[in-house]
Amino acid sequence: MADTSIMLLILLGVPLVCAAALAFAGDRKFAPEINILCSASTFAAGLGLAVEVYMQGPMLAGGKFFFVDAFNVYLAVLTSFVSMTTAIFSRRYMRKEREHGRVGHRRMRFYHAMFQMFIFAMLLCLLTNNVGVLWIAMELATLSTVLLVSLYRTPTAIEAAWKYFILCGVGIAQALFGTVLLYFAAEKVLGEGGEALLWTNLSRVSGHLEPTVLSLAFVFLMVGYGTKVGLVPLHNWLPDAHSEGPTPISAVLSGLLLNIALYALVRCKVLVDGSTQSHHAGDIMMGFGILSILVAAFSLLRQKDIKRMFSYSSIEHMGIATFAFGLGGQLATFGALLHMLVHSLAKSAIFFTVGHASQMHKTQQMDRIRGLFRGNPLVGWGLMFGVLAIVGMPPFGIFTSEFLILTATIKDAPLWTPLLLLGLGVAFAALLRKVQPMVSGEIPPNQKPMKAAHLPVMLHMALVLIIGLYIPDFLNQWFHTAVGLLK
Amino acid sequence: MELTTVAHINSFLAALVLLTAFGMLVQKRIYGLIHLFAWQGLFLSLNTAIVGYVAGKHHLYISSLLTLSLKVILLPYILHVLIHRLKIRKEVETIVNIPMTMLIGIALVIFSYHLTAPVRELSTLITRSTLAIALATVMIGLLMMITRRHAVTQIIGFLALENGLFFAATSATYGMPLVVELGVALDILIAAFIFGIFFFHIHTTFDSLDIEQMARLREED
Amino acid sequence: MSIDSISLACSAIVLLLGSAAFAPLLKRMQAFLIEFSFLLSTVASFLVTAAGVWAVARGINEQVILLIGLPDLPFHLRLDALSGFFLTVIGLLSMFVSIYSIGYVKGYIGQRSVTSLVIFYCLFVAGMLMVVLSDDALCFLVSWEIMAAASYFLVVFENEKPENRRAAFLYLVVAHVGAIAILLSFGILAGFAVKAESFSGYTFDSMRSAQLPIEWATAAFFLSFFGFAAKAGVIPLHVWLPEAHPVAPSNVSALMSGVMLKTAIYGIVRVTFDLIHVFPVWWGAIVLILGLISAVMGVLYALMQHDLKRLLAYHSVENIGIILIGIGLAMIFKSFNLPLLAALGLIAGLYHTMNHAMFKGLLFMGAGSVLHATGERNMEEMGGLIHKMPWTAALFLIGCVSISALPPFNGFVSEWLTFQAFLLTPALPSPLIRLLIPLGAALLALTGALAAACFVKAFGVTFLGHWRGQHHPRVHEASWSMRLGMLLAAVTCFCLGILPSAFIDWMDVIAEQFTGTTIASSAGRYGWMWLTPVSYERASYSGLIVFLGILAIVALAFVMLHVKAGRIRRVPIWDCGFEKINQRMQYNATSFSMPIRRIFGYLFSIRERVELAPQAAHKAFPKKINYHISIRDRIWGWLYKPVVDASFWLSRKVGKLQQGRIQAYLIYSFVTIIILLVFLR
Amino acid sequence: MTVVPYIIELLQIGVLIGLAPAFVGWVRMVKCWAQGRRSAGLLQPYRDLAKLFSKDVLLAENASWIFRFTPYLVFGTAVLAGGIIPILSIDLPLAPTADVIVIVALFAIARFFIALAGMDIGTAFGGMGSSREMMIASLAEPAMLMAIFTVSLANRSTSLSEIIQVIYSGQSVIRPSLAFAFLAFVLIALAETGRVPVDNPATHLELTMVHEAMILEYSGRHLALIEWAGMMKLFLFTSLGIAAFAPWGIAAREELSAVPLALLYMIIKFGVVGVAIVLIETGLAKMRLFRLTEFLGAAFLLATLGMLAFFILD
Repeated sequence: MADTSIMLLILLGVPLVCAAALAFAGDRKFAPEINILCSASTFAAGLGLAVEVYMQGPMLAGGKFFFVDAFNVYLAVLTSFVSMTTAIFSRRYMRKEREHGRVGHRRMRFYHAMFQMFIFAMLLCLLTNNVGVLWIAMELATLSTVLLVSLYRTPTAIEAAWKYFILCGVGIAQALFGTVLLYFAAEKVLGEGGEALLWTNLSRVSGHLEPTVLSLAFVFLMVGYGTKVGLVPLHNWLPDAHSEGPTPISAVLSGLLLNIALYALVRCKVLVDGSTQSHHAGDIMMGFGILSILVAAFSLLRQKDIKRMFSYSSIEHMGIATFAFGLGGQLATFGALLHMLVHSLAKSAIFFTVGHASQMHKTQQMDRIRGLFRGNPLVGWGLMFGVLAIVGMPPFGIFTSEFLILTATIKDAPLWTPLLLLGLGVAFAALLRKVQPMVSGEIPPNQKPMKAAHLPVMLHMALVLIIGLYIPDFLNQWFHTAVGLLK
Repeated sequence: MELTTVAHINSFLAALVLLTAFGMLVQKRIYGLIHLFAWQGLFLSLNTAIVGYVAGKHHLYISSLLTLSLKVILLPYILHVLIHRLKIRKEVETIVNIPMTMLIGIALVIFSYHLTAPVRELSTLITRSTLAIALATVMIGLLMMITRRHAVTQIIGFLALENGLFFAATSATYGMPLVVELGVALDILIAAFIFGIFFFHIHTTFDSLDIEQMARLREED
Repeated sequence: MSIDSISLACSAIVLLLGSAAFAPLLKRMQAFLIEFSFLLSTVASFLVTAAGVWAVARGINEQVILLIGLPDLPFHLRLDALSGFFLTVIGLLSMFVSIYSIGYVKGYIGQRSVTSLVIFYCLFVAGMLMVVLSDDALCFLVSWEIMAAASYFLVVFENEKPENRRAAFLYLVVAHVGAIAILLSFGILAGFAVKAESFSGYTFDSMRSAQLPIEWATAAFFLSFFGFAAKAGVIPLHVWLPEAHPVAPSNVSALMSGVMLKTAIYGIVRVTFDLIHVFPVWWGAIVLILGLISAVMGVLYALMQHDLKRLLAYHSVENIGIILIGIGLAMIFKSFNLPLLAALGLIAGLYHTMNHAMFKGLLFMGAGSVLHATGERNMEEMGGLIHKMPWTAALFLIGCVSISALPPFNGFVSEWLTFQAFLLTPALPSPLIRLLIPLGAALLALTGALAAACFVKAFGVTFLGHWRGQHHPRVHEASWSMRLGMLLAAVTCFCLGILPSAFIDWMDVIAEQFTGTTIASSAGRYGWMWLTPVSYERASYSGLIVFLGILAIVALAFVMLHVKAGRIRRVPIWDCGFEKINQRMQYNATSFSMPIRRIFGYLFSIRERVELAPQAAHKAFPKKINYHISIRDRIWGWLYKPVVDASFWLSRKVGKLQQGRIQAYLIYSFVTIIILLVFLR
Repeated sequence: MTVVPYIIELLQIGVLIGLAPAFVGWVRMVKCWAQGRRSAGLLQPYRDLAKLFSKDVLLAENASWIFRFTPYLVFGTAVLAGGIIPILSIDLPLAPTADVIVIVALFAIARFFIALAGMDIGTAFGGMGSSREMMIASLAEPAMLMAIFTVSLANRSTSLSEIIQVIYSGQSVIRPSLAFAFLAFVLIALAETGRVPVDNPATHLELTMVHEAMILEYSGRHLALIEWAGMMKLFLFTSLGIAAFAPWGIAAREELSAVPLALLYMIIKFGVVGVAIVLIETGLAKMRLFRLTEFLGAAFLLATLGMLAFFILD
């Protein structure tokens, strides 16, 4: 118990402290290294916590304020891991950006501080036991990234950030209303005060919660957190924000923030299901999921900006995961959990390579990016394999999850499969069609060679590959316990 | 005093809140908007205090104080300063046909009343009847954000929406747990700073706060 | 037998993966890399062949469970007669092609790095082997897609050419959509399996035991058939095939056309006869009809081509059709439960699978040598190569004779068996099918004849006559390894042609596995060199004697005419005494196929254009005449273009969602809330 | 295991090789009579062959081994086919070697190589001949097979000897389907053996010739072999038709004593067939190339009708 709370302390404390420290020293030469160091220690703490949970099962800490179970601990580890690799990537990337003179000292400080702040917010989201605090942390995550999106101060960047700010603000406000309703229903059962918002208590008594109120609450929670997940038609902020910010931020936004929002959504769904004993929530989520898949897939066909394209693909994959959670059942849920994991790994890897590619060509326009295989094999093959992974080609992990989800779908909801098939097919064709010319062919004149950050890309792709071929036992057990929780 | 009067006061304040909301919906002048917003915040904090007094929830005093300081004093002040700095006090924005907006607003009130009916059945609180008002305020805030095309007014709409939420919290339940209240307040504070920064950025980049021109990011044909 | 064949096969796969993994380390010394890894893959393929032959001969049925895969669904591998047969097919051809590749791939040295080619070649072969070995849905699909992806990278190997990229893209998209369809059908099968909710429902074992209601079974069958047809290039899903095969390196096209398509056949047989194993007649009828269409259309399209490799690619469509005819007949017979006839049909189909692998591999290797030597794929530019490259010519000729179903080579045997299967249809109880099937026989005959015509054209235009091109490249005979590879394939074709009954004896366990009876008992009855599929009275054929007979008579005639050898004088061409004959006067591919184009023209969308250059003295004597012709698949316009247009139209519509104004976005979420609230209230 | 069948086999092959020119001679003779010309006599073909054999071979410079190999192969396939089709007797040792499908395929392989030889020299005529030949064949062959299939379905076998035995054993009554099949067979036989109206063996008019165009460059013994094989082809198709549709007279017992009678029957039948051929050829004119599709299409239609008739009526 005690040491666990220490682990938690490190896990949450380190990013905060670093944020403070980097707010002053963020522009020094060694700042990126510090950034990496902090993220690394966060990751270590995350691993420690994971081991604890693996040993002792779910645990409460900090006076019921924190709750750690299989579901959120694996996301916590994932979050800290990806943030670490992103920090490694951003070292090279941001140095290049400074050489190009796109960011100055103050912005570097700001960037590093906010990066750590963002990580802190996400971890808080995951680990807190209090639904209200969950909401606060979510808002915090938004606020800490808004100004990172507009880091470059270009008109489009500011526009994107503004949309991000307003839309997510409004959305999150809806979520707060949902939370209020949740509290309203909960205090009938659990009495007033902080107890009534603790997830552990809520899930314990979810059977007694008032169904009408909860279904009402779910609408607002769905719209609120759905906005952050980037579900169609609440997604419009996402492509802008992801394409305009610095690439490391796009990587963590795509790879992590969406996951976190989905996590919140799923937590709420569990409560609602427990209360209403119906499949309404599931149906709603499936609807949103399918809509997102289709719209994203068809939007993919007409993209010109590379980062924008991949943010649409994030929408598509979040749609798949949402759909699977909505579908429920052992296979689908397992698939969805796996999907969240492998998607964030693969997608952030893709964004790393994309960042390098666009730096090499000084543009994000895809028709001006060519010949990556020859120009920089790591970037080229990394991008190619990343895309093959993301479109669900074995032996990468995403295939495994999609395999489970699709088969579960045709078992439990066969009528949805044609739409799913259509969406996946179109997305596949669209992405391949765009990526193929970029990686192949001769080196164009506007391409400048550069040293790419090898480690993050390779690490991520290796993990995705391994998970595709062999899921270690502990991961498996986690997933199964998580599936049990979400039943 | 006995509960009925309290209920009356409470619903009276609720009515005022709704009124201010509608007022904001149709108010063209920025200063007018800010004042209306401040008034709304005042009614809100009053209401909170009363509820807290009746229900004997002392942490509601705190939150009422928070509201007072934040929404009645701080935010309007910041907005004032910004508008002064950015020299946009003269600006009067056109709103697309007011009667229509009003009608939609009324429709929203009815809708939210109809929506919260079951909840009202369940609740035992004296404040329960005001939940519909709260929801309506939220919706109207959203509607305001949709109809306005000026950054500041959008922000004000956003804050009005927050007010509605807060009002819901106090009316549906006797306020959220203190932690949450504080957190929300903190978030709003940060948000305030951020949109402050934004106003500068937008103004420097587009040399006006009209957000109509922020429509470049689109799936061009 | 102490060492069991499945571990042999697995070790071969490991060998291939190993060489794929090892290749990047050798990328400094390309020549050595080529020799090393292709020899390694030759050895691996040999092991696989041995394993397959042994497995089929013993009719064994071994299973291993690997450690990888999902923890609750590890990869299951199983080696039974069917897998063994396909292992043999794949192993044999990939052995020959690997030998061939040593010489062929060296041609790239100096132009580009062949490392990726080597890596993906090994992965590709390994993937195919995994496909036929795998025994659960996940493993099957993983290997299936690995095979697809690897071949994609091989097709796009020369990736600076846009047409290569286009072809590869088309190929991978079709393959992937097909794979998803297969996945869904497995989903259905697993859904009705015993342990549906757990992971173990995905093993083929539990799928076999599944009890499907007929409509679900139909859905499953057609989903999987769609997927496999997309891979096999059954019309109308064939469009990727004539694009992808020509642009790939020739050794790869040999493998793709020779064996990769066969994995689809394997899938069809596996799913239909093994996993679903009870089905109505009309499934078989549909398979038969599609097979016939593919056969006829395939050969007709092939006749219209003048790109050598493209022509061969279309012939793959034709031969897949012939295979499907055999399998369709087998399905029909099986569902009328006439086991012996079903066995005959199945054997015919599988026999043709083997044959096609051999001669198509041989032909693509030959085309590769021509390409390697002349740098040309366009037959209009070729001619007279038989003098420069006699070996290639002879071996290519053997391939042509085999694929044209002429005795005593192997193509004839399988077509003969298919005919016999057709002639047994009077046994069928359903009058309609009895009436329809003779037409099938007629179409099959038509296909054979047209194929012969097509290969007279292919061989004649490429190797005979004079060089047609303007510039004369210095043509050289293929290197020893290339010749060896082709020679082995040719020999196999010949042996399969003259010793069919032995081969059928060997592969009969498959018929037993799925239909419960064997045909070898009757097939072998009249002695080992006679093939009497049903009964001696019905029909009999002995390739060996036909061969020996012709050989004897030819030899006799030759000797008798040379006892007093009249001299042979080499003289200029006579040509009815026409002097100024030049090489441009020869018939070329287009003119050769003109009569047939006239007859079947309505099946294609043909654009002909004749330009008379500025005229000389008299209108009747223009200076020169330009003739342009473009022949295209109608299917593309009918089927694919609309889909593409529709999706782009849709994406334009969808793009309108993201129209930039934030108010609009706010309205979306506003409306969403309202709708949801209404929906819930 | 007696030696008799083998003797009969050899006899039959001998008859084929020996009498094929005579049959052609007979056709020409009758034709001359029919057209009121003096004929060169029954033995003229033999003289032609002898002349050709005695001549030297003039070979174009760029002729490859295919060009030289083809005549022997063509000759060989023809003779082998002659060893299989029951001309004199039905129990031939070679009979089970190949059923009727194989026989068709044997003709096909000969055609395949002749067509190649036609393209080998690289003249316009050669290519033209090959192209046309293959086009005709690709339409004729399926029709041929359909006609044959009708017969073999009726008699439940594709092996000619078996067919004849079934007919002898009286199991197969006379059937309408066979009538269709027979008609189709006649048309196809004309096409396959290159007679009018499909092709004209006598012509060397460039633009009309098909078969002649392919062998234009041949000379000496090569030409002799090809000519001879052509004669045998006519002979074989005739005997194939006889075996399939009117086998009566072919010896069923494996005794040498039965052979002379069978020979007699054969000669009579061939005489009749020769006359029939002449009547057709004088009655019809050669068709344009692209009208052939209608001709062969008709043959194909008839054959298919025959098959359908078999299923419907019988």
